[in-house]
Amino acid sequence: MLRIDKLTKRFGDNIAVNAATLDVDKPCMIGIIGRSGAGKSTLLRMINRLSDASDGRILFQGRDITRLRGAEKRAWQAQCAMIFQQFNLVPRMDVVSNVLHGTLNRRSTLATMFNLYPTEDIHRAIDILDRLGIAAHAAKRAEALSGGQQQRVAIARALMQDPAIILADEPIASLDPMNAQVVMQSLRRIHEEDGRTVIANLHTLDTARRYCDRVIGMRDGRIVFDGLPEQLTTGVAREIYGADASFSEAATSTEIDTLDAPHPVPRRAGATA
Amino acid sequence: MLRIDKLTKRFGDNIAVNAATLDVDKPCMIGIIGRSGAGKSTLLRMINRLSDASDGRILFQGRDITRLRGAEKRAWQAQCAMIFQQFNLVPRMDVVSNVLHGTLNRRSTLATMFNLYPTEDIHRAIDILDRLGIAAHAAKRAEALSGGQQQRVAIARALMQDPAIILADEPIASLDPMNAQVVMQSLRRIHEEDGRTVIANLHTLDTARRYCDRVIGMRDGRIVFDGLPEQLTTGVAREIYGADASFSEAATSTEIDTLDAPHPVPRRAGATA
Amino acid sequence: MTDLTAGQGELARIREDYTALTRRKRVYGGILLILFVSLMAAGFHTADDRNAGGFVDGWRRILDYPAEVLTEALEKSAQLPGHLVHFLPALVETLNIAAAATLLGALGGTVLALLSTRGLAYWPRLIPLFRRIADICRAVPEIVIALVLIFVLGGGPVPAMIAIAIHTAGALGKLFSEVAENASLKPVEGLESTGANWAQRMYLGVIPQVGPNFVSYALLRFEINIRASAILGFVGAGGIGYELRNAMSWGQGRYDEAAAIFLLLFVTIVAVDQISDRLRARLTHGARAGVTA
Amino acid sequence: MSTATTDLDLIHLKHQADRLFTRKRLLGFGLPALVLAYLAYIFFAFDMPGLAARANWDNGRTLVADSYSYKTHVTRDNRSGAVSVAVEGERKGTWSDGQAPEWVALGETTVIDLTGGHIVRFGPETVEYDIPGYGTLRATPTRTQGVVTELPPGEVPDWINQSKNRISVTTEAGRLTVTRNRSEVFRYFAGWELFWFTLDSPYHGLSPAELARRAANGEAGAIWHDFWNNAMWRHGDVAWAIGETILMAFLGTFGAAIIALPLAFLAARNFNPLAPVRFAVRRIFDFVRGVDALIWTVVLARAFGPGPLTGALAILVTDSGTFGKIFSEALENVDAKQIEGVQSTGANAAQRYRFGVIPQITPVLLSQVLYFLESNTRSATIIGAITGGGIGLLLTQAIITQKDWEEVAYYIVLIVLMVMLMDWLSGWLRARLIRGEAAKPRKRRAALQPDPLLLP
Amino acid sequence: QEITEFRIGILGGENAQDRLNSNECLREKAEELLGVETKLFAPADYNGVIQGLLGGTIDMAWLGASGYAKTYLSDPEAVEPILVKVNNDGGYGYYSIGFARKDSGITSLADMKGKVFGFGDPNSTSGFLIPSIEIPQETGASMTSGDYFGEVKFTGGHEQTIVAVGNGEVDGGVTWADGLGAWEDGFNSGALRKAVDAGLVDMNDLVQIWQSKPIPEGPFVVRKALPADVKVKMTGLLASLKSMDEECAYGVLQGDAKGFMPITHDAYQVIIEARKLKSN
Ligand SMILES: Nc1ncnc2c1ncn2[C@@H]1O[C@H](COP(=O)(O)OP(=O)(O)OP(=O)(O)O)[C@@H](O)[C@H]1O
Ligand SMILES: Nc1ncnc2c1ncn2[C@@H]1O[C@H](COP(=O)(O)OP(=O)(O)OP(=O)(O)O)[C@@H](O)[C@H]1O
Ligand SMILES: [Mg+2]
Ligand SMILES: [Mg+2]
Repeated sequence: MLRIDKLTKRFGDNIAVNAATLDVDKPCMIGIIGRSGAGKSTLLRMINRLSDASDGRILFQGRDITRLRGAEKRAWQAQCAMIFQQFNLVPRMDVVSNVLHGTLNRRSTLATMFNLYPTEDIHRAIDILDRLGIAAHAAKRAEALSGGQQQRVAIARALMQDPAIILADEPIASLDPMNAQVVMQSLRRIHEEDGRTVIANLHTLDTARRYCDRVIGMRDGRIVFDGLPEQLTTGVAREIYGADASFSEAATSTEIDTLDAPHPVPRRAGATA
Repeated sequence: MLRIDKLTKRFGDNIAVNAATLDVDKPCMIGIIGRSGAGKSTLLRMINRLSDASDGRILFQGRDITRLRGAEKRAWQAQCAMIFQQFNLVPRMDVVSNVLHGTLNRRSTLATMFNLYPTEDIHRAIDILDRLGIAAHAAKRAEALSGGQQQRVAIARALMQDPAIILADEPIASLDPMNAQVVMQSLRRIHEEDGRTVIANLHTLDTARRYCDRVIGMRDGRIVFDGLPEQLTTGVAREIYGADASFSEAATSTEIDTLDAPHPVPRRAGATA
Repeated sequence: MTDLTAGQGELARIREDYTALTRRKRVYGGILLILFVSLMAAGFHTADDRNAGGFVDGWRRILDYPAEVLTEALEKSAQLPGHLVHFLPALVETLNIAAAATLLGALGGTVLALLSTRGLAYWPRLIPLFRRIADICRAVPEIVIALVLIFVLGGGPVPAMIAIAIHTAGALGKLFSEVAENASLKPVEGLESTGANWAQRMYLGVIPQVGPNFVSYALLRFEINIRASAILGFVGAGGIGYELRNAMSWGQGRYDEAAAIFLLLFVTIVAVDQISDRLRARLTHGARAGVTA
Repeated sequence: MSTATTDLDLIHLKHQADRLFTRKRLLGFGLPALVLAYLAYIFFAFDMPGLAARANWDNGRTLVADSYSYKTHVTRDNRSGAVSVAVEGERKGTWSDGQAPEWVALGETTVIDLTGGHIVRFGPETVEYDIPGYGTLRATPTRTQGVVTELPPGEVPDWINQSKNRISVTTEAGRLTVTRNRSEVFRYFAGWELFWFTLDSPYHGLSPAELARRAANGEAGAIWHDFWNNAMWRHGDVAWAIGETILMAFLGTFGAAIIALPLAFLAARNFNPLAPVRFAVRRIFDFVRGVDALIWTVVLARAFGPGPLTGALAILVTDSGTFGKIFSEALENVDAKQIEGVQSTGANAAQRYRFGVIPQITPVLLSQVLYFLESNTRSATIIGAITGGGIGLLLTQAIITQKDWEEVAYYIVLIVLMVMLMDWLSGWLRARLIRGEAAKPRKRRAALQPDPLLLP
Repeated sequence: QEITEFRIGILGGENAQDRLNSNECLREKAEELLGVETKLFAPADYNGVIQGLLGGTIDMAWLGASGYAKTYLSDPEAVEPILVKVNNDGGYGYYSIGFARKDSGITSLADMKGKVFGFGDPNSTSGFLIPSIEIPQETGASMTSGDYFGEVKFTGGHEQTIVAVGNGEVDGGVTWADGLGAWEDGFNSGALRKAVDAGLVDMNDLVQIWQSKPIPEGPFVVRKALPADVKVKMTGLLASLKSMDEECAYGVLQGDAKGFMPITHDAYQVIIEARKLKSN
């Protein structure tokens, strides 16, 4: 389905992503972990075509994504939604409009400028918001929402794109543990219920272990680990993080056990659904 | 030396300072404490003649300060330096120039207009800065300094005035504990080494206890306590702060015990020096 | 008091450095002051010398002209309301020139700004080109474009409108671009990730952020453009300026008309100034000003 | 997946969203619709449809062609028979008697080669014009019967304009006009004629290398003199005019700033407790600003006469109002803490202003003044056109005369360069004098050095 | 009574610098004669020179008849006429000429009914004052827009009128000419001739539709407040200019002319009356 082949990104002398190779043959939920500066964001941004690769290819169902230009490139972006650490919503616009931005690629420029979205799109947006539990805020400005709610709006926008792949770049890094959990659960659900591929950059090991079917570790631009969460031992983690013996997993943890009770999400249950 | 006699200040119906009476017969370090709005700042501002008293008198060595006008008033202000919570420096001017403002009253207007100060004044300013440990910043702009350094510049300006009295209006309220300590130690030293009277508004009990020879408590414009720091029991404090039983001194504390070690300043040692 | 202070040698160095710095500052400041004063003096002397009337004599006659105008206007004050009504259409034309030019200029300025702002530009490589275009639009005085266009298009409001619009596009292009530079790129990137095209990204991602500032600057420009439009009328582009010039240059005998036109123009300029001042305060300070207002 | 809300709620929410979007659409359409409606009104109010008809594109073409090309006139006085050759038909561009460029052969019959096979012959009686692809045209000016013409057979083409007393022929090679009194040929050349030296200068037509050689041999002064006093382009006068324009802007702007500063204190709430005085000063500001430089120019022209001083004073008066307003606003925003700090040392009022106020407002003041310096350069161009001074006058006069479009183009280029120069200068001064304020983070190097030019 | 400098104002429809250049010789001669610095000023329009004379910042100028009338009406004590230009034919008059485009079919004032009419500068004698009085006498209607003509405009100057007619922006306009020579040359001198010489219009495309009665040439005026000897010296200088320096006289008088003759205020009484008539 998605094949990444020796993908490389250079910024001047600095190699941000170094010949990354990856194969995703069926929809699954992938977590990418690694130190700050390891190249996680750069990798996702290349997949979404927010930045161009220096070398290598991305193939999706046989098509070379790296070659797409103009309208074709934008069509690919519509197919491959992206969620950002800082949500990247339009803060002064209402929530529904932000969600409807997911349909921009399908609608004519002029129509979207005059807010001429079809009613069924509007209703679908509300449905999606409802699915994420924030339909009640539909008419509010995005900036009036809490971080966790904003991130769910961002997810709703992604869903509105009806994408094959959802990329999430540290979706919970600026959220408190409570909200982080809600957001990760939403992503997991989307994967499980809709069968979409989700690739998420995560900065904590336990989140990756808990929600993902497959974990990829990056270090200095290279993919140094690719396996099941179970294989992610402390030793492996140390290698990924390049940490010395003082490395303690707790330092990267955001888990809140006490909060788990009301929403018992099975740990990696339905991983192959 | 300094006698304040039924000093009163009214702002419309509001009485900010209500018949405050105070006698300072020898140079000492006085702390004034009290709730926000108790009238501490107003009292100091009247002494410096930044604002006029509505009633009562201030006598300094027998002269009635409240009556002074024009040049005489300014001469008094030169004799009675003031330090502010927000430093009140000229941020765009360099540190030495700011210190030299302390000589404005003594020098001819014309010369000062063109920034022409005698060399010996400049040297003295640098000496004072050195005494306060910030001579190295002499040529920098005041705004480029940290809060604690700026406050020390303000103290240097005060010292440049060669004043009999130094008034300090919450000199450490906008500083972090570390800097607060340095500034309070400087004031204490000035008192001890130069024998100048220092009157400081303080918002924490422990600072007052630690650095002052005498503590004055104000409440609703009245002086409700005047005694030695030892007499300042929690009960008295409660009365000054008008707090209920939940009052805890810790809430007003900025003490950093660990930092005390390198600079062992004797608690009220030499209080009568 | 020892531990904090610098060593004796160190202190001497600081003193020396500072004295040197002060001396340098004084020298530079002195040179600058002398330079400025002598430039002003020499400039004034040259201007006075090349002027027909001297500066010293002129003051005595400064009120001659207003007195002449006012005397006549007062004599014929009964005709004033008639004149005011008569010249109202010309005033409306002047306002229309200013408004249309501001509108067109603001649209052009927005496009120029978006094309010449780092991070937003459609063709990032062409940013310097669009910047230069804005600079040139800004640098050409309106009168130049207007006079050239009058030659081709004939007199009337259109050349003035085009001339002012071009200048406005340049001026606002620069200001807008400064505002847009400070806009957050996050929403833009968010929209880009959904496959939105450039126009959609700008319209949905940037304009909502910068809109109030843009409108505020455009209002300020409108004030300026009313004056510009009146001046262009003075050199042949219709509107109230044209009427004013005819009345003024006829002189004695039509000063009442001149006074009426002047009154109209003055009141309009002051009124628009005041209104736009308030509106702009509202726009840039948002709700806070609304509360205190 | 269980939904968080009931279906009923959801339907309600959808309705709400529908209403929201109806409202947004109305707004989204309403604003552009208003703008469009206004522009449509302007379209008709300004008679744009008629404009297309009135517009004279020939004029446009002449203008554009003339701005990069020039014409040389060859004129025969039909009474005396004398032939003269002059650049742009001007006296100062006339070839001295018996002299002519190589494409004109003077003689009993003067033969003018317009290239491309176009040949005009001024005979003793008859003027002949060989037009390739058309034939030869003959015109004989007579005392009594006007201009007798003889055209090749066939219909008269529209590039021949013929009447009893006059014929004119316009081809791509040039133009011929014959009236009873004179016959005239224009030939067009690219470039700006005689830009460096006029015909009477010994340096006319010399190559740059040759000029450099002569300059090295001690003729530099003479060469410069001939260039600077070129009668056609008058480089010296143009330079003076530019200087005058900049001078007007400079004197006006800084003079206004000097006058406005003390007055601004009177208009600022925190420096002048007397409300009536404040009000009066503010109204004075509004008045001088509202009257506009244009009117001040006219008023002052009576007192001071034409010239740059009048223009400078007009800018000064208007900008005093503008600066007064800006400065007093800046003064009302000053931080009282600094003033109080200075006051607490026993400083007097002058010292308080000098150290408590001036350092605070200098950046605002200076950047505004410098910004206005640039924009006033443009104003000075316009004001010069009214009071008679500077490049503005040269430009408007050149435009009004409507023939020297190359000079117009030249002046426009100079004006644009002048304004851009002032723009750059004002930006440079801003960055240099107001450290931290104007210096962009890009120019970090400059921001780090202690800046000796700093004013306060 | 002494003067410290002498200032000559120049008006007329030429490039500002050209005007200054062609009067430079006069300036040099005046400077030599008066012994004080002499300067030339070329304001943008008639009004600039007139304001200078009224304000005392210009000492001498060659005004149009209407301009003189305006100066006199504003302040009778400001200036006095000294000399007037005499044409080659001995007269000192010229004409206001009405003209239109040939292809518009307009051949007379009668055809202009309901059309757009263009004046030049309001202070011009031939471009406004005289036609605005004589034309209504012929048409029997006022010059208000919509009365006889559809619209009446000021184009700003003679050159602009010619271009405006050429463009069809106005249907007919008035400008000045000496009335001598042939139409197809644009007469011997005048605004039309200059436009023809510049290649701006083709006289074949234009027709004359009207001609005024002779208009007196405008006077050379000096400020009354000047010392008597300065006035005498300048009058003498101008009067002998043609014999002293023909080239210079050509430049100052803007073409061939016989010379100067003395003139007094009375010669312009008619114009002054006319101007009063046009004021409200
Ligand atoms: N636009 C850019 N220009 C230059 N270098 C860049 C750019 N973007 C990223 N880099 C560099 O590429 C490398 C990888 O960055 P990237 O943002 O992908 O890391 P990351 O793994 O996402 O880290 P983080 O957890 O901090 O987000 C870093 O060294 C970074 O400095
Ligand atoms: N300029 C003023 N005008 C009117 N009322 C004032 C003014 N300055 C102070 N007051 C009032 O006088 C009273 C005493 O204020 P003051 O600033 O002296 O209190 P304070 O003890 O210094 O408090 P804080 O700890 O907040 O600085 C307050 O009620 C205050 O509102
Ligand atoms: Mg990242
Ligand atoms: Mg206080």
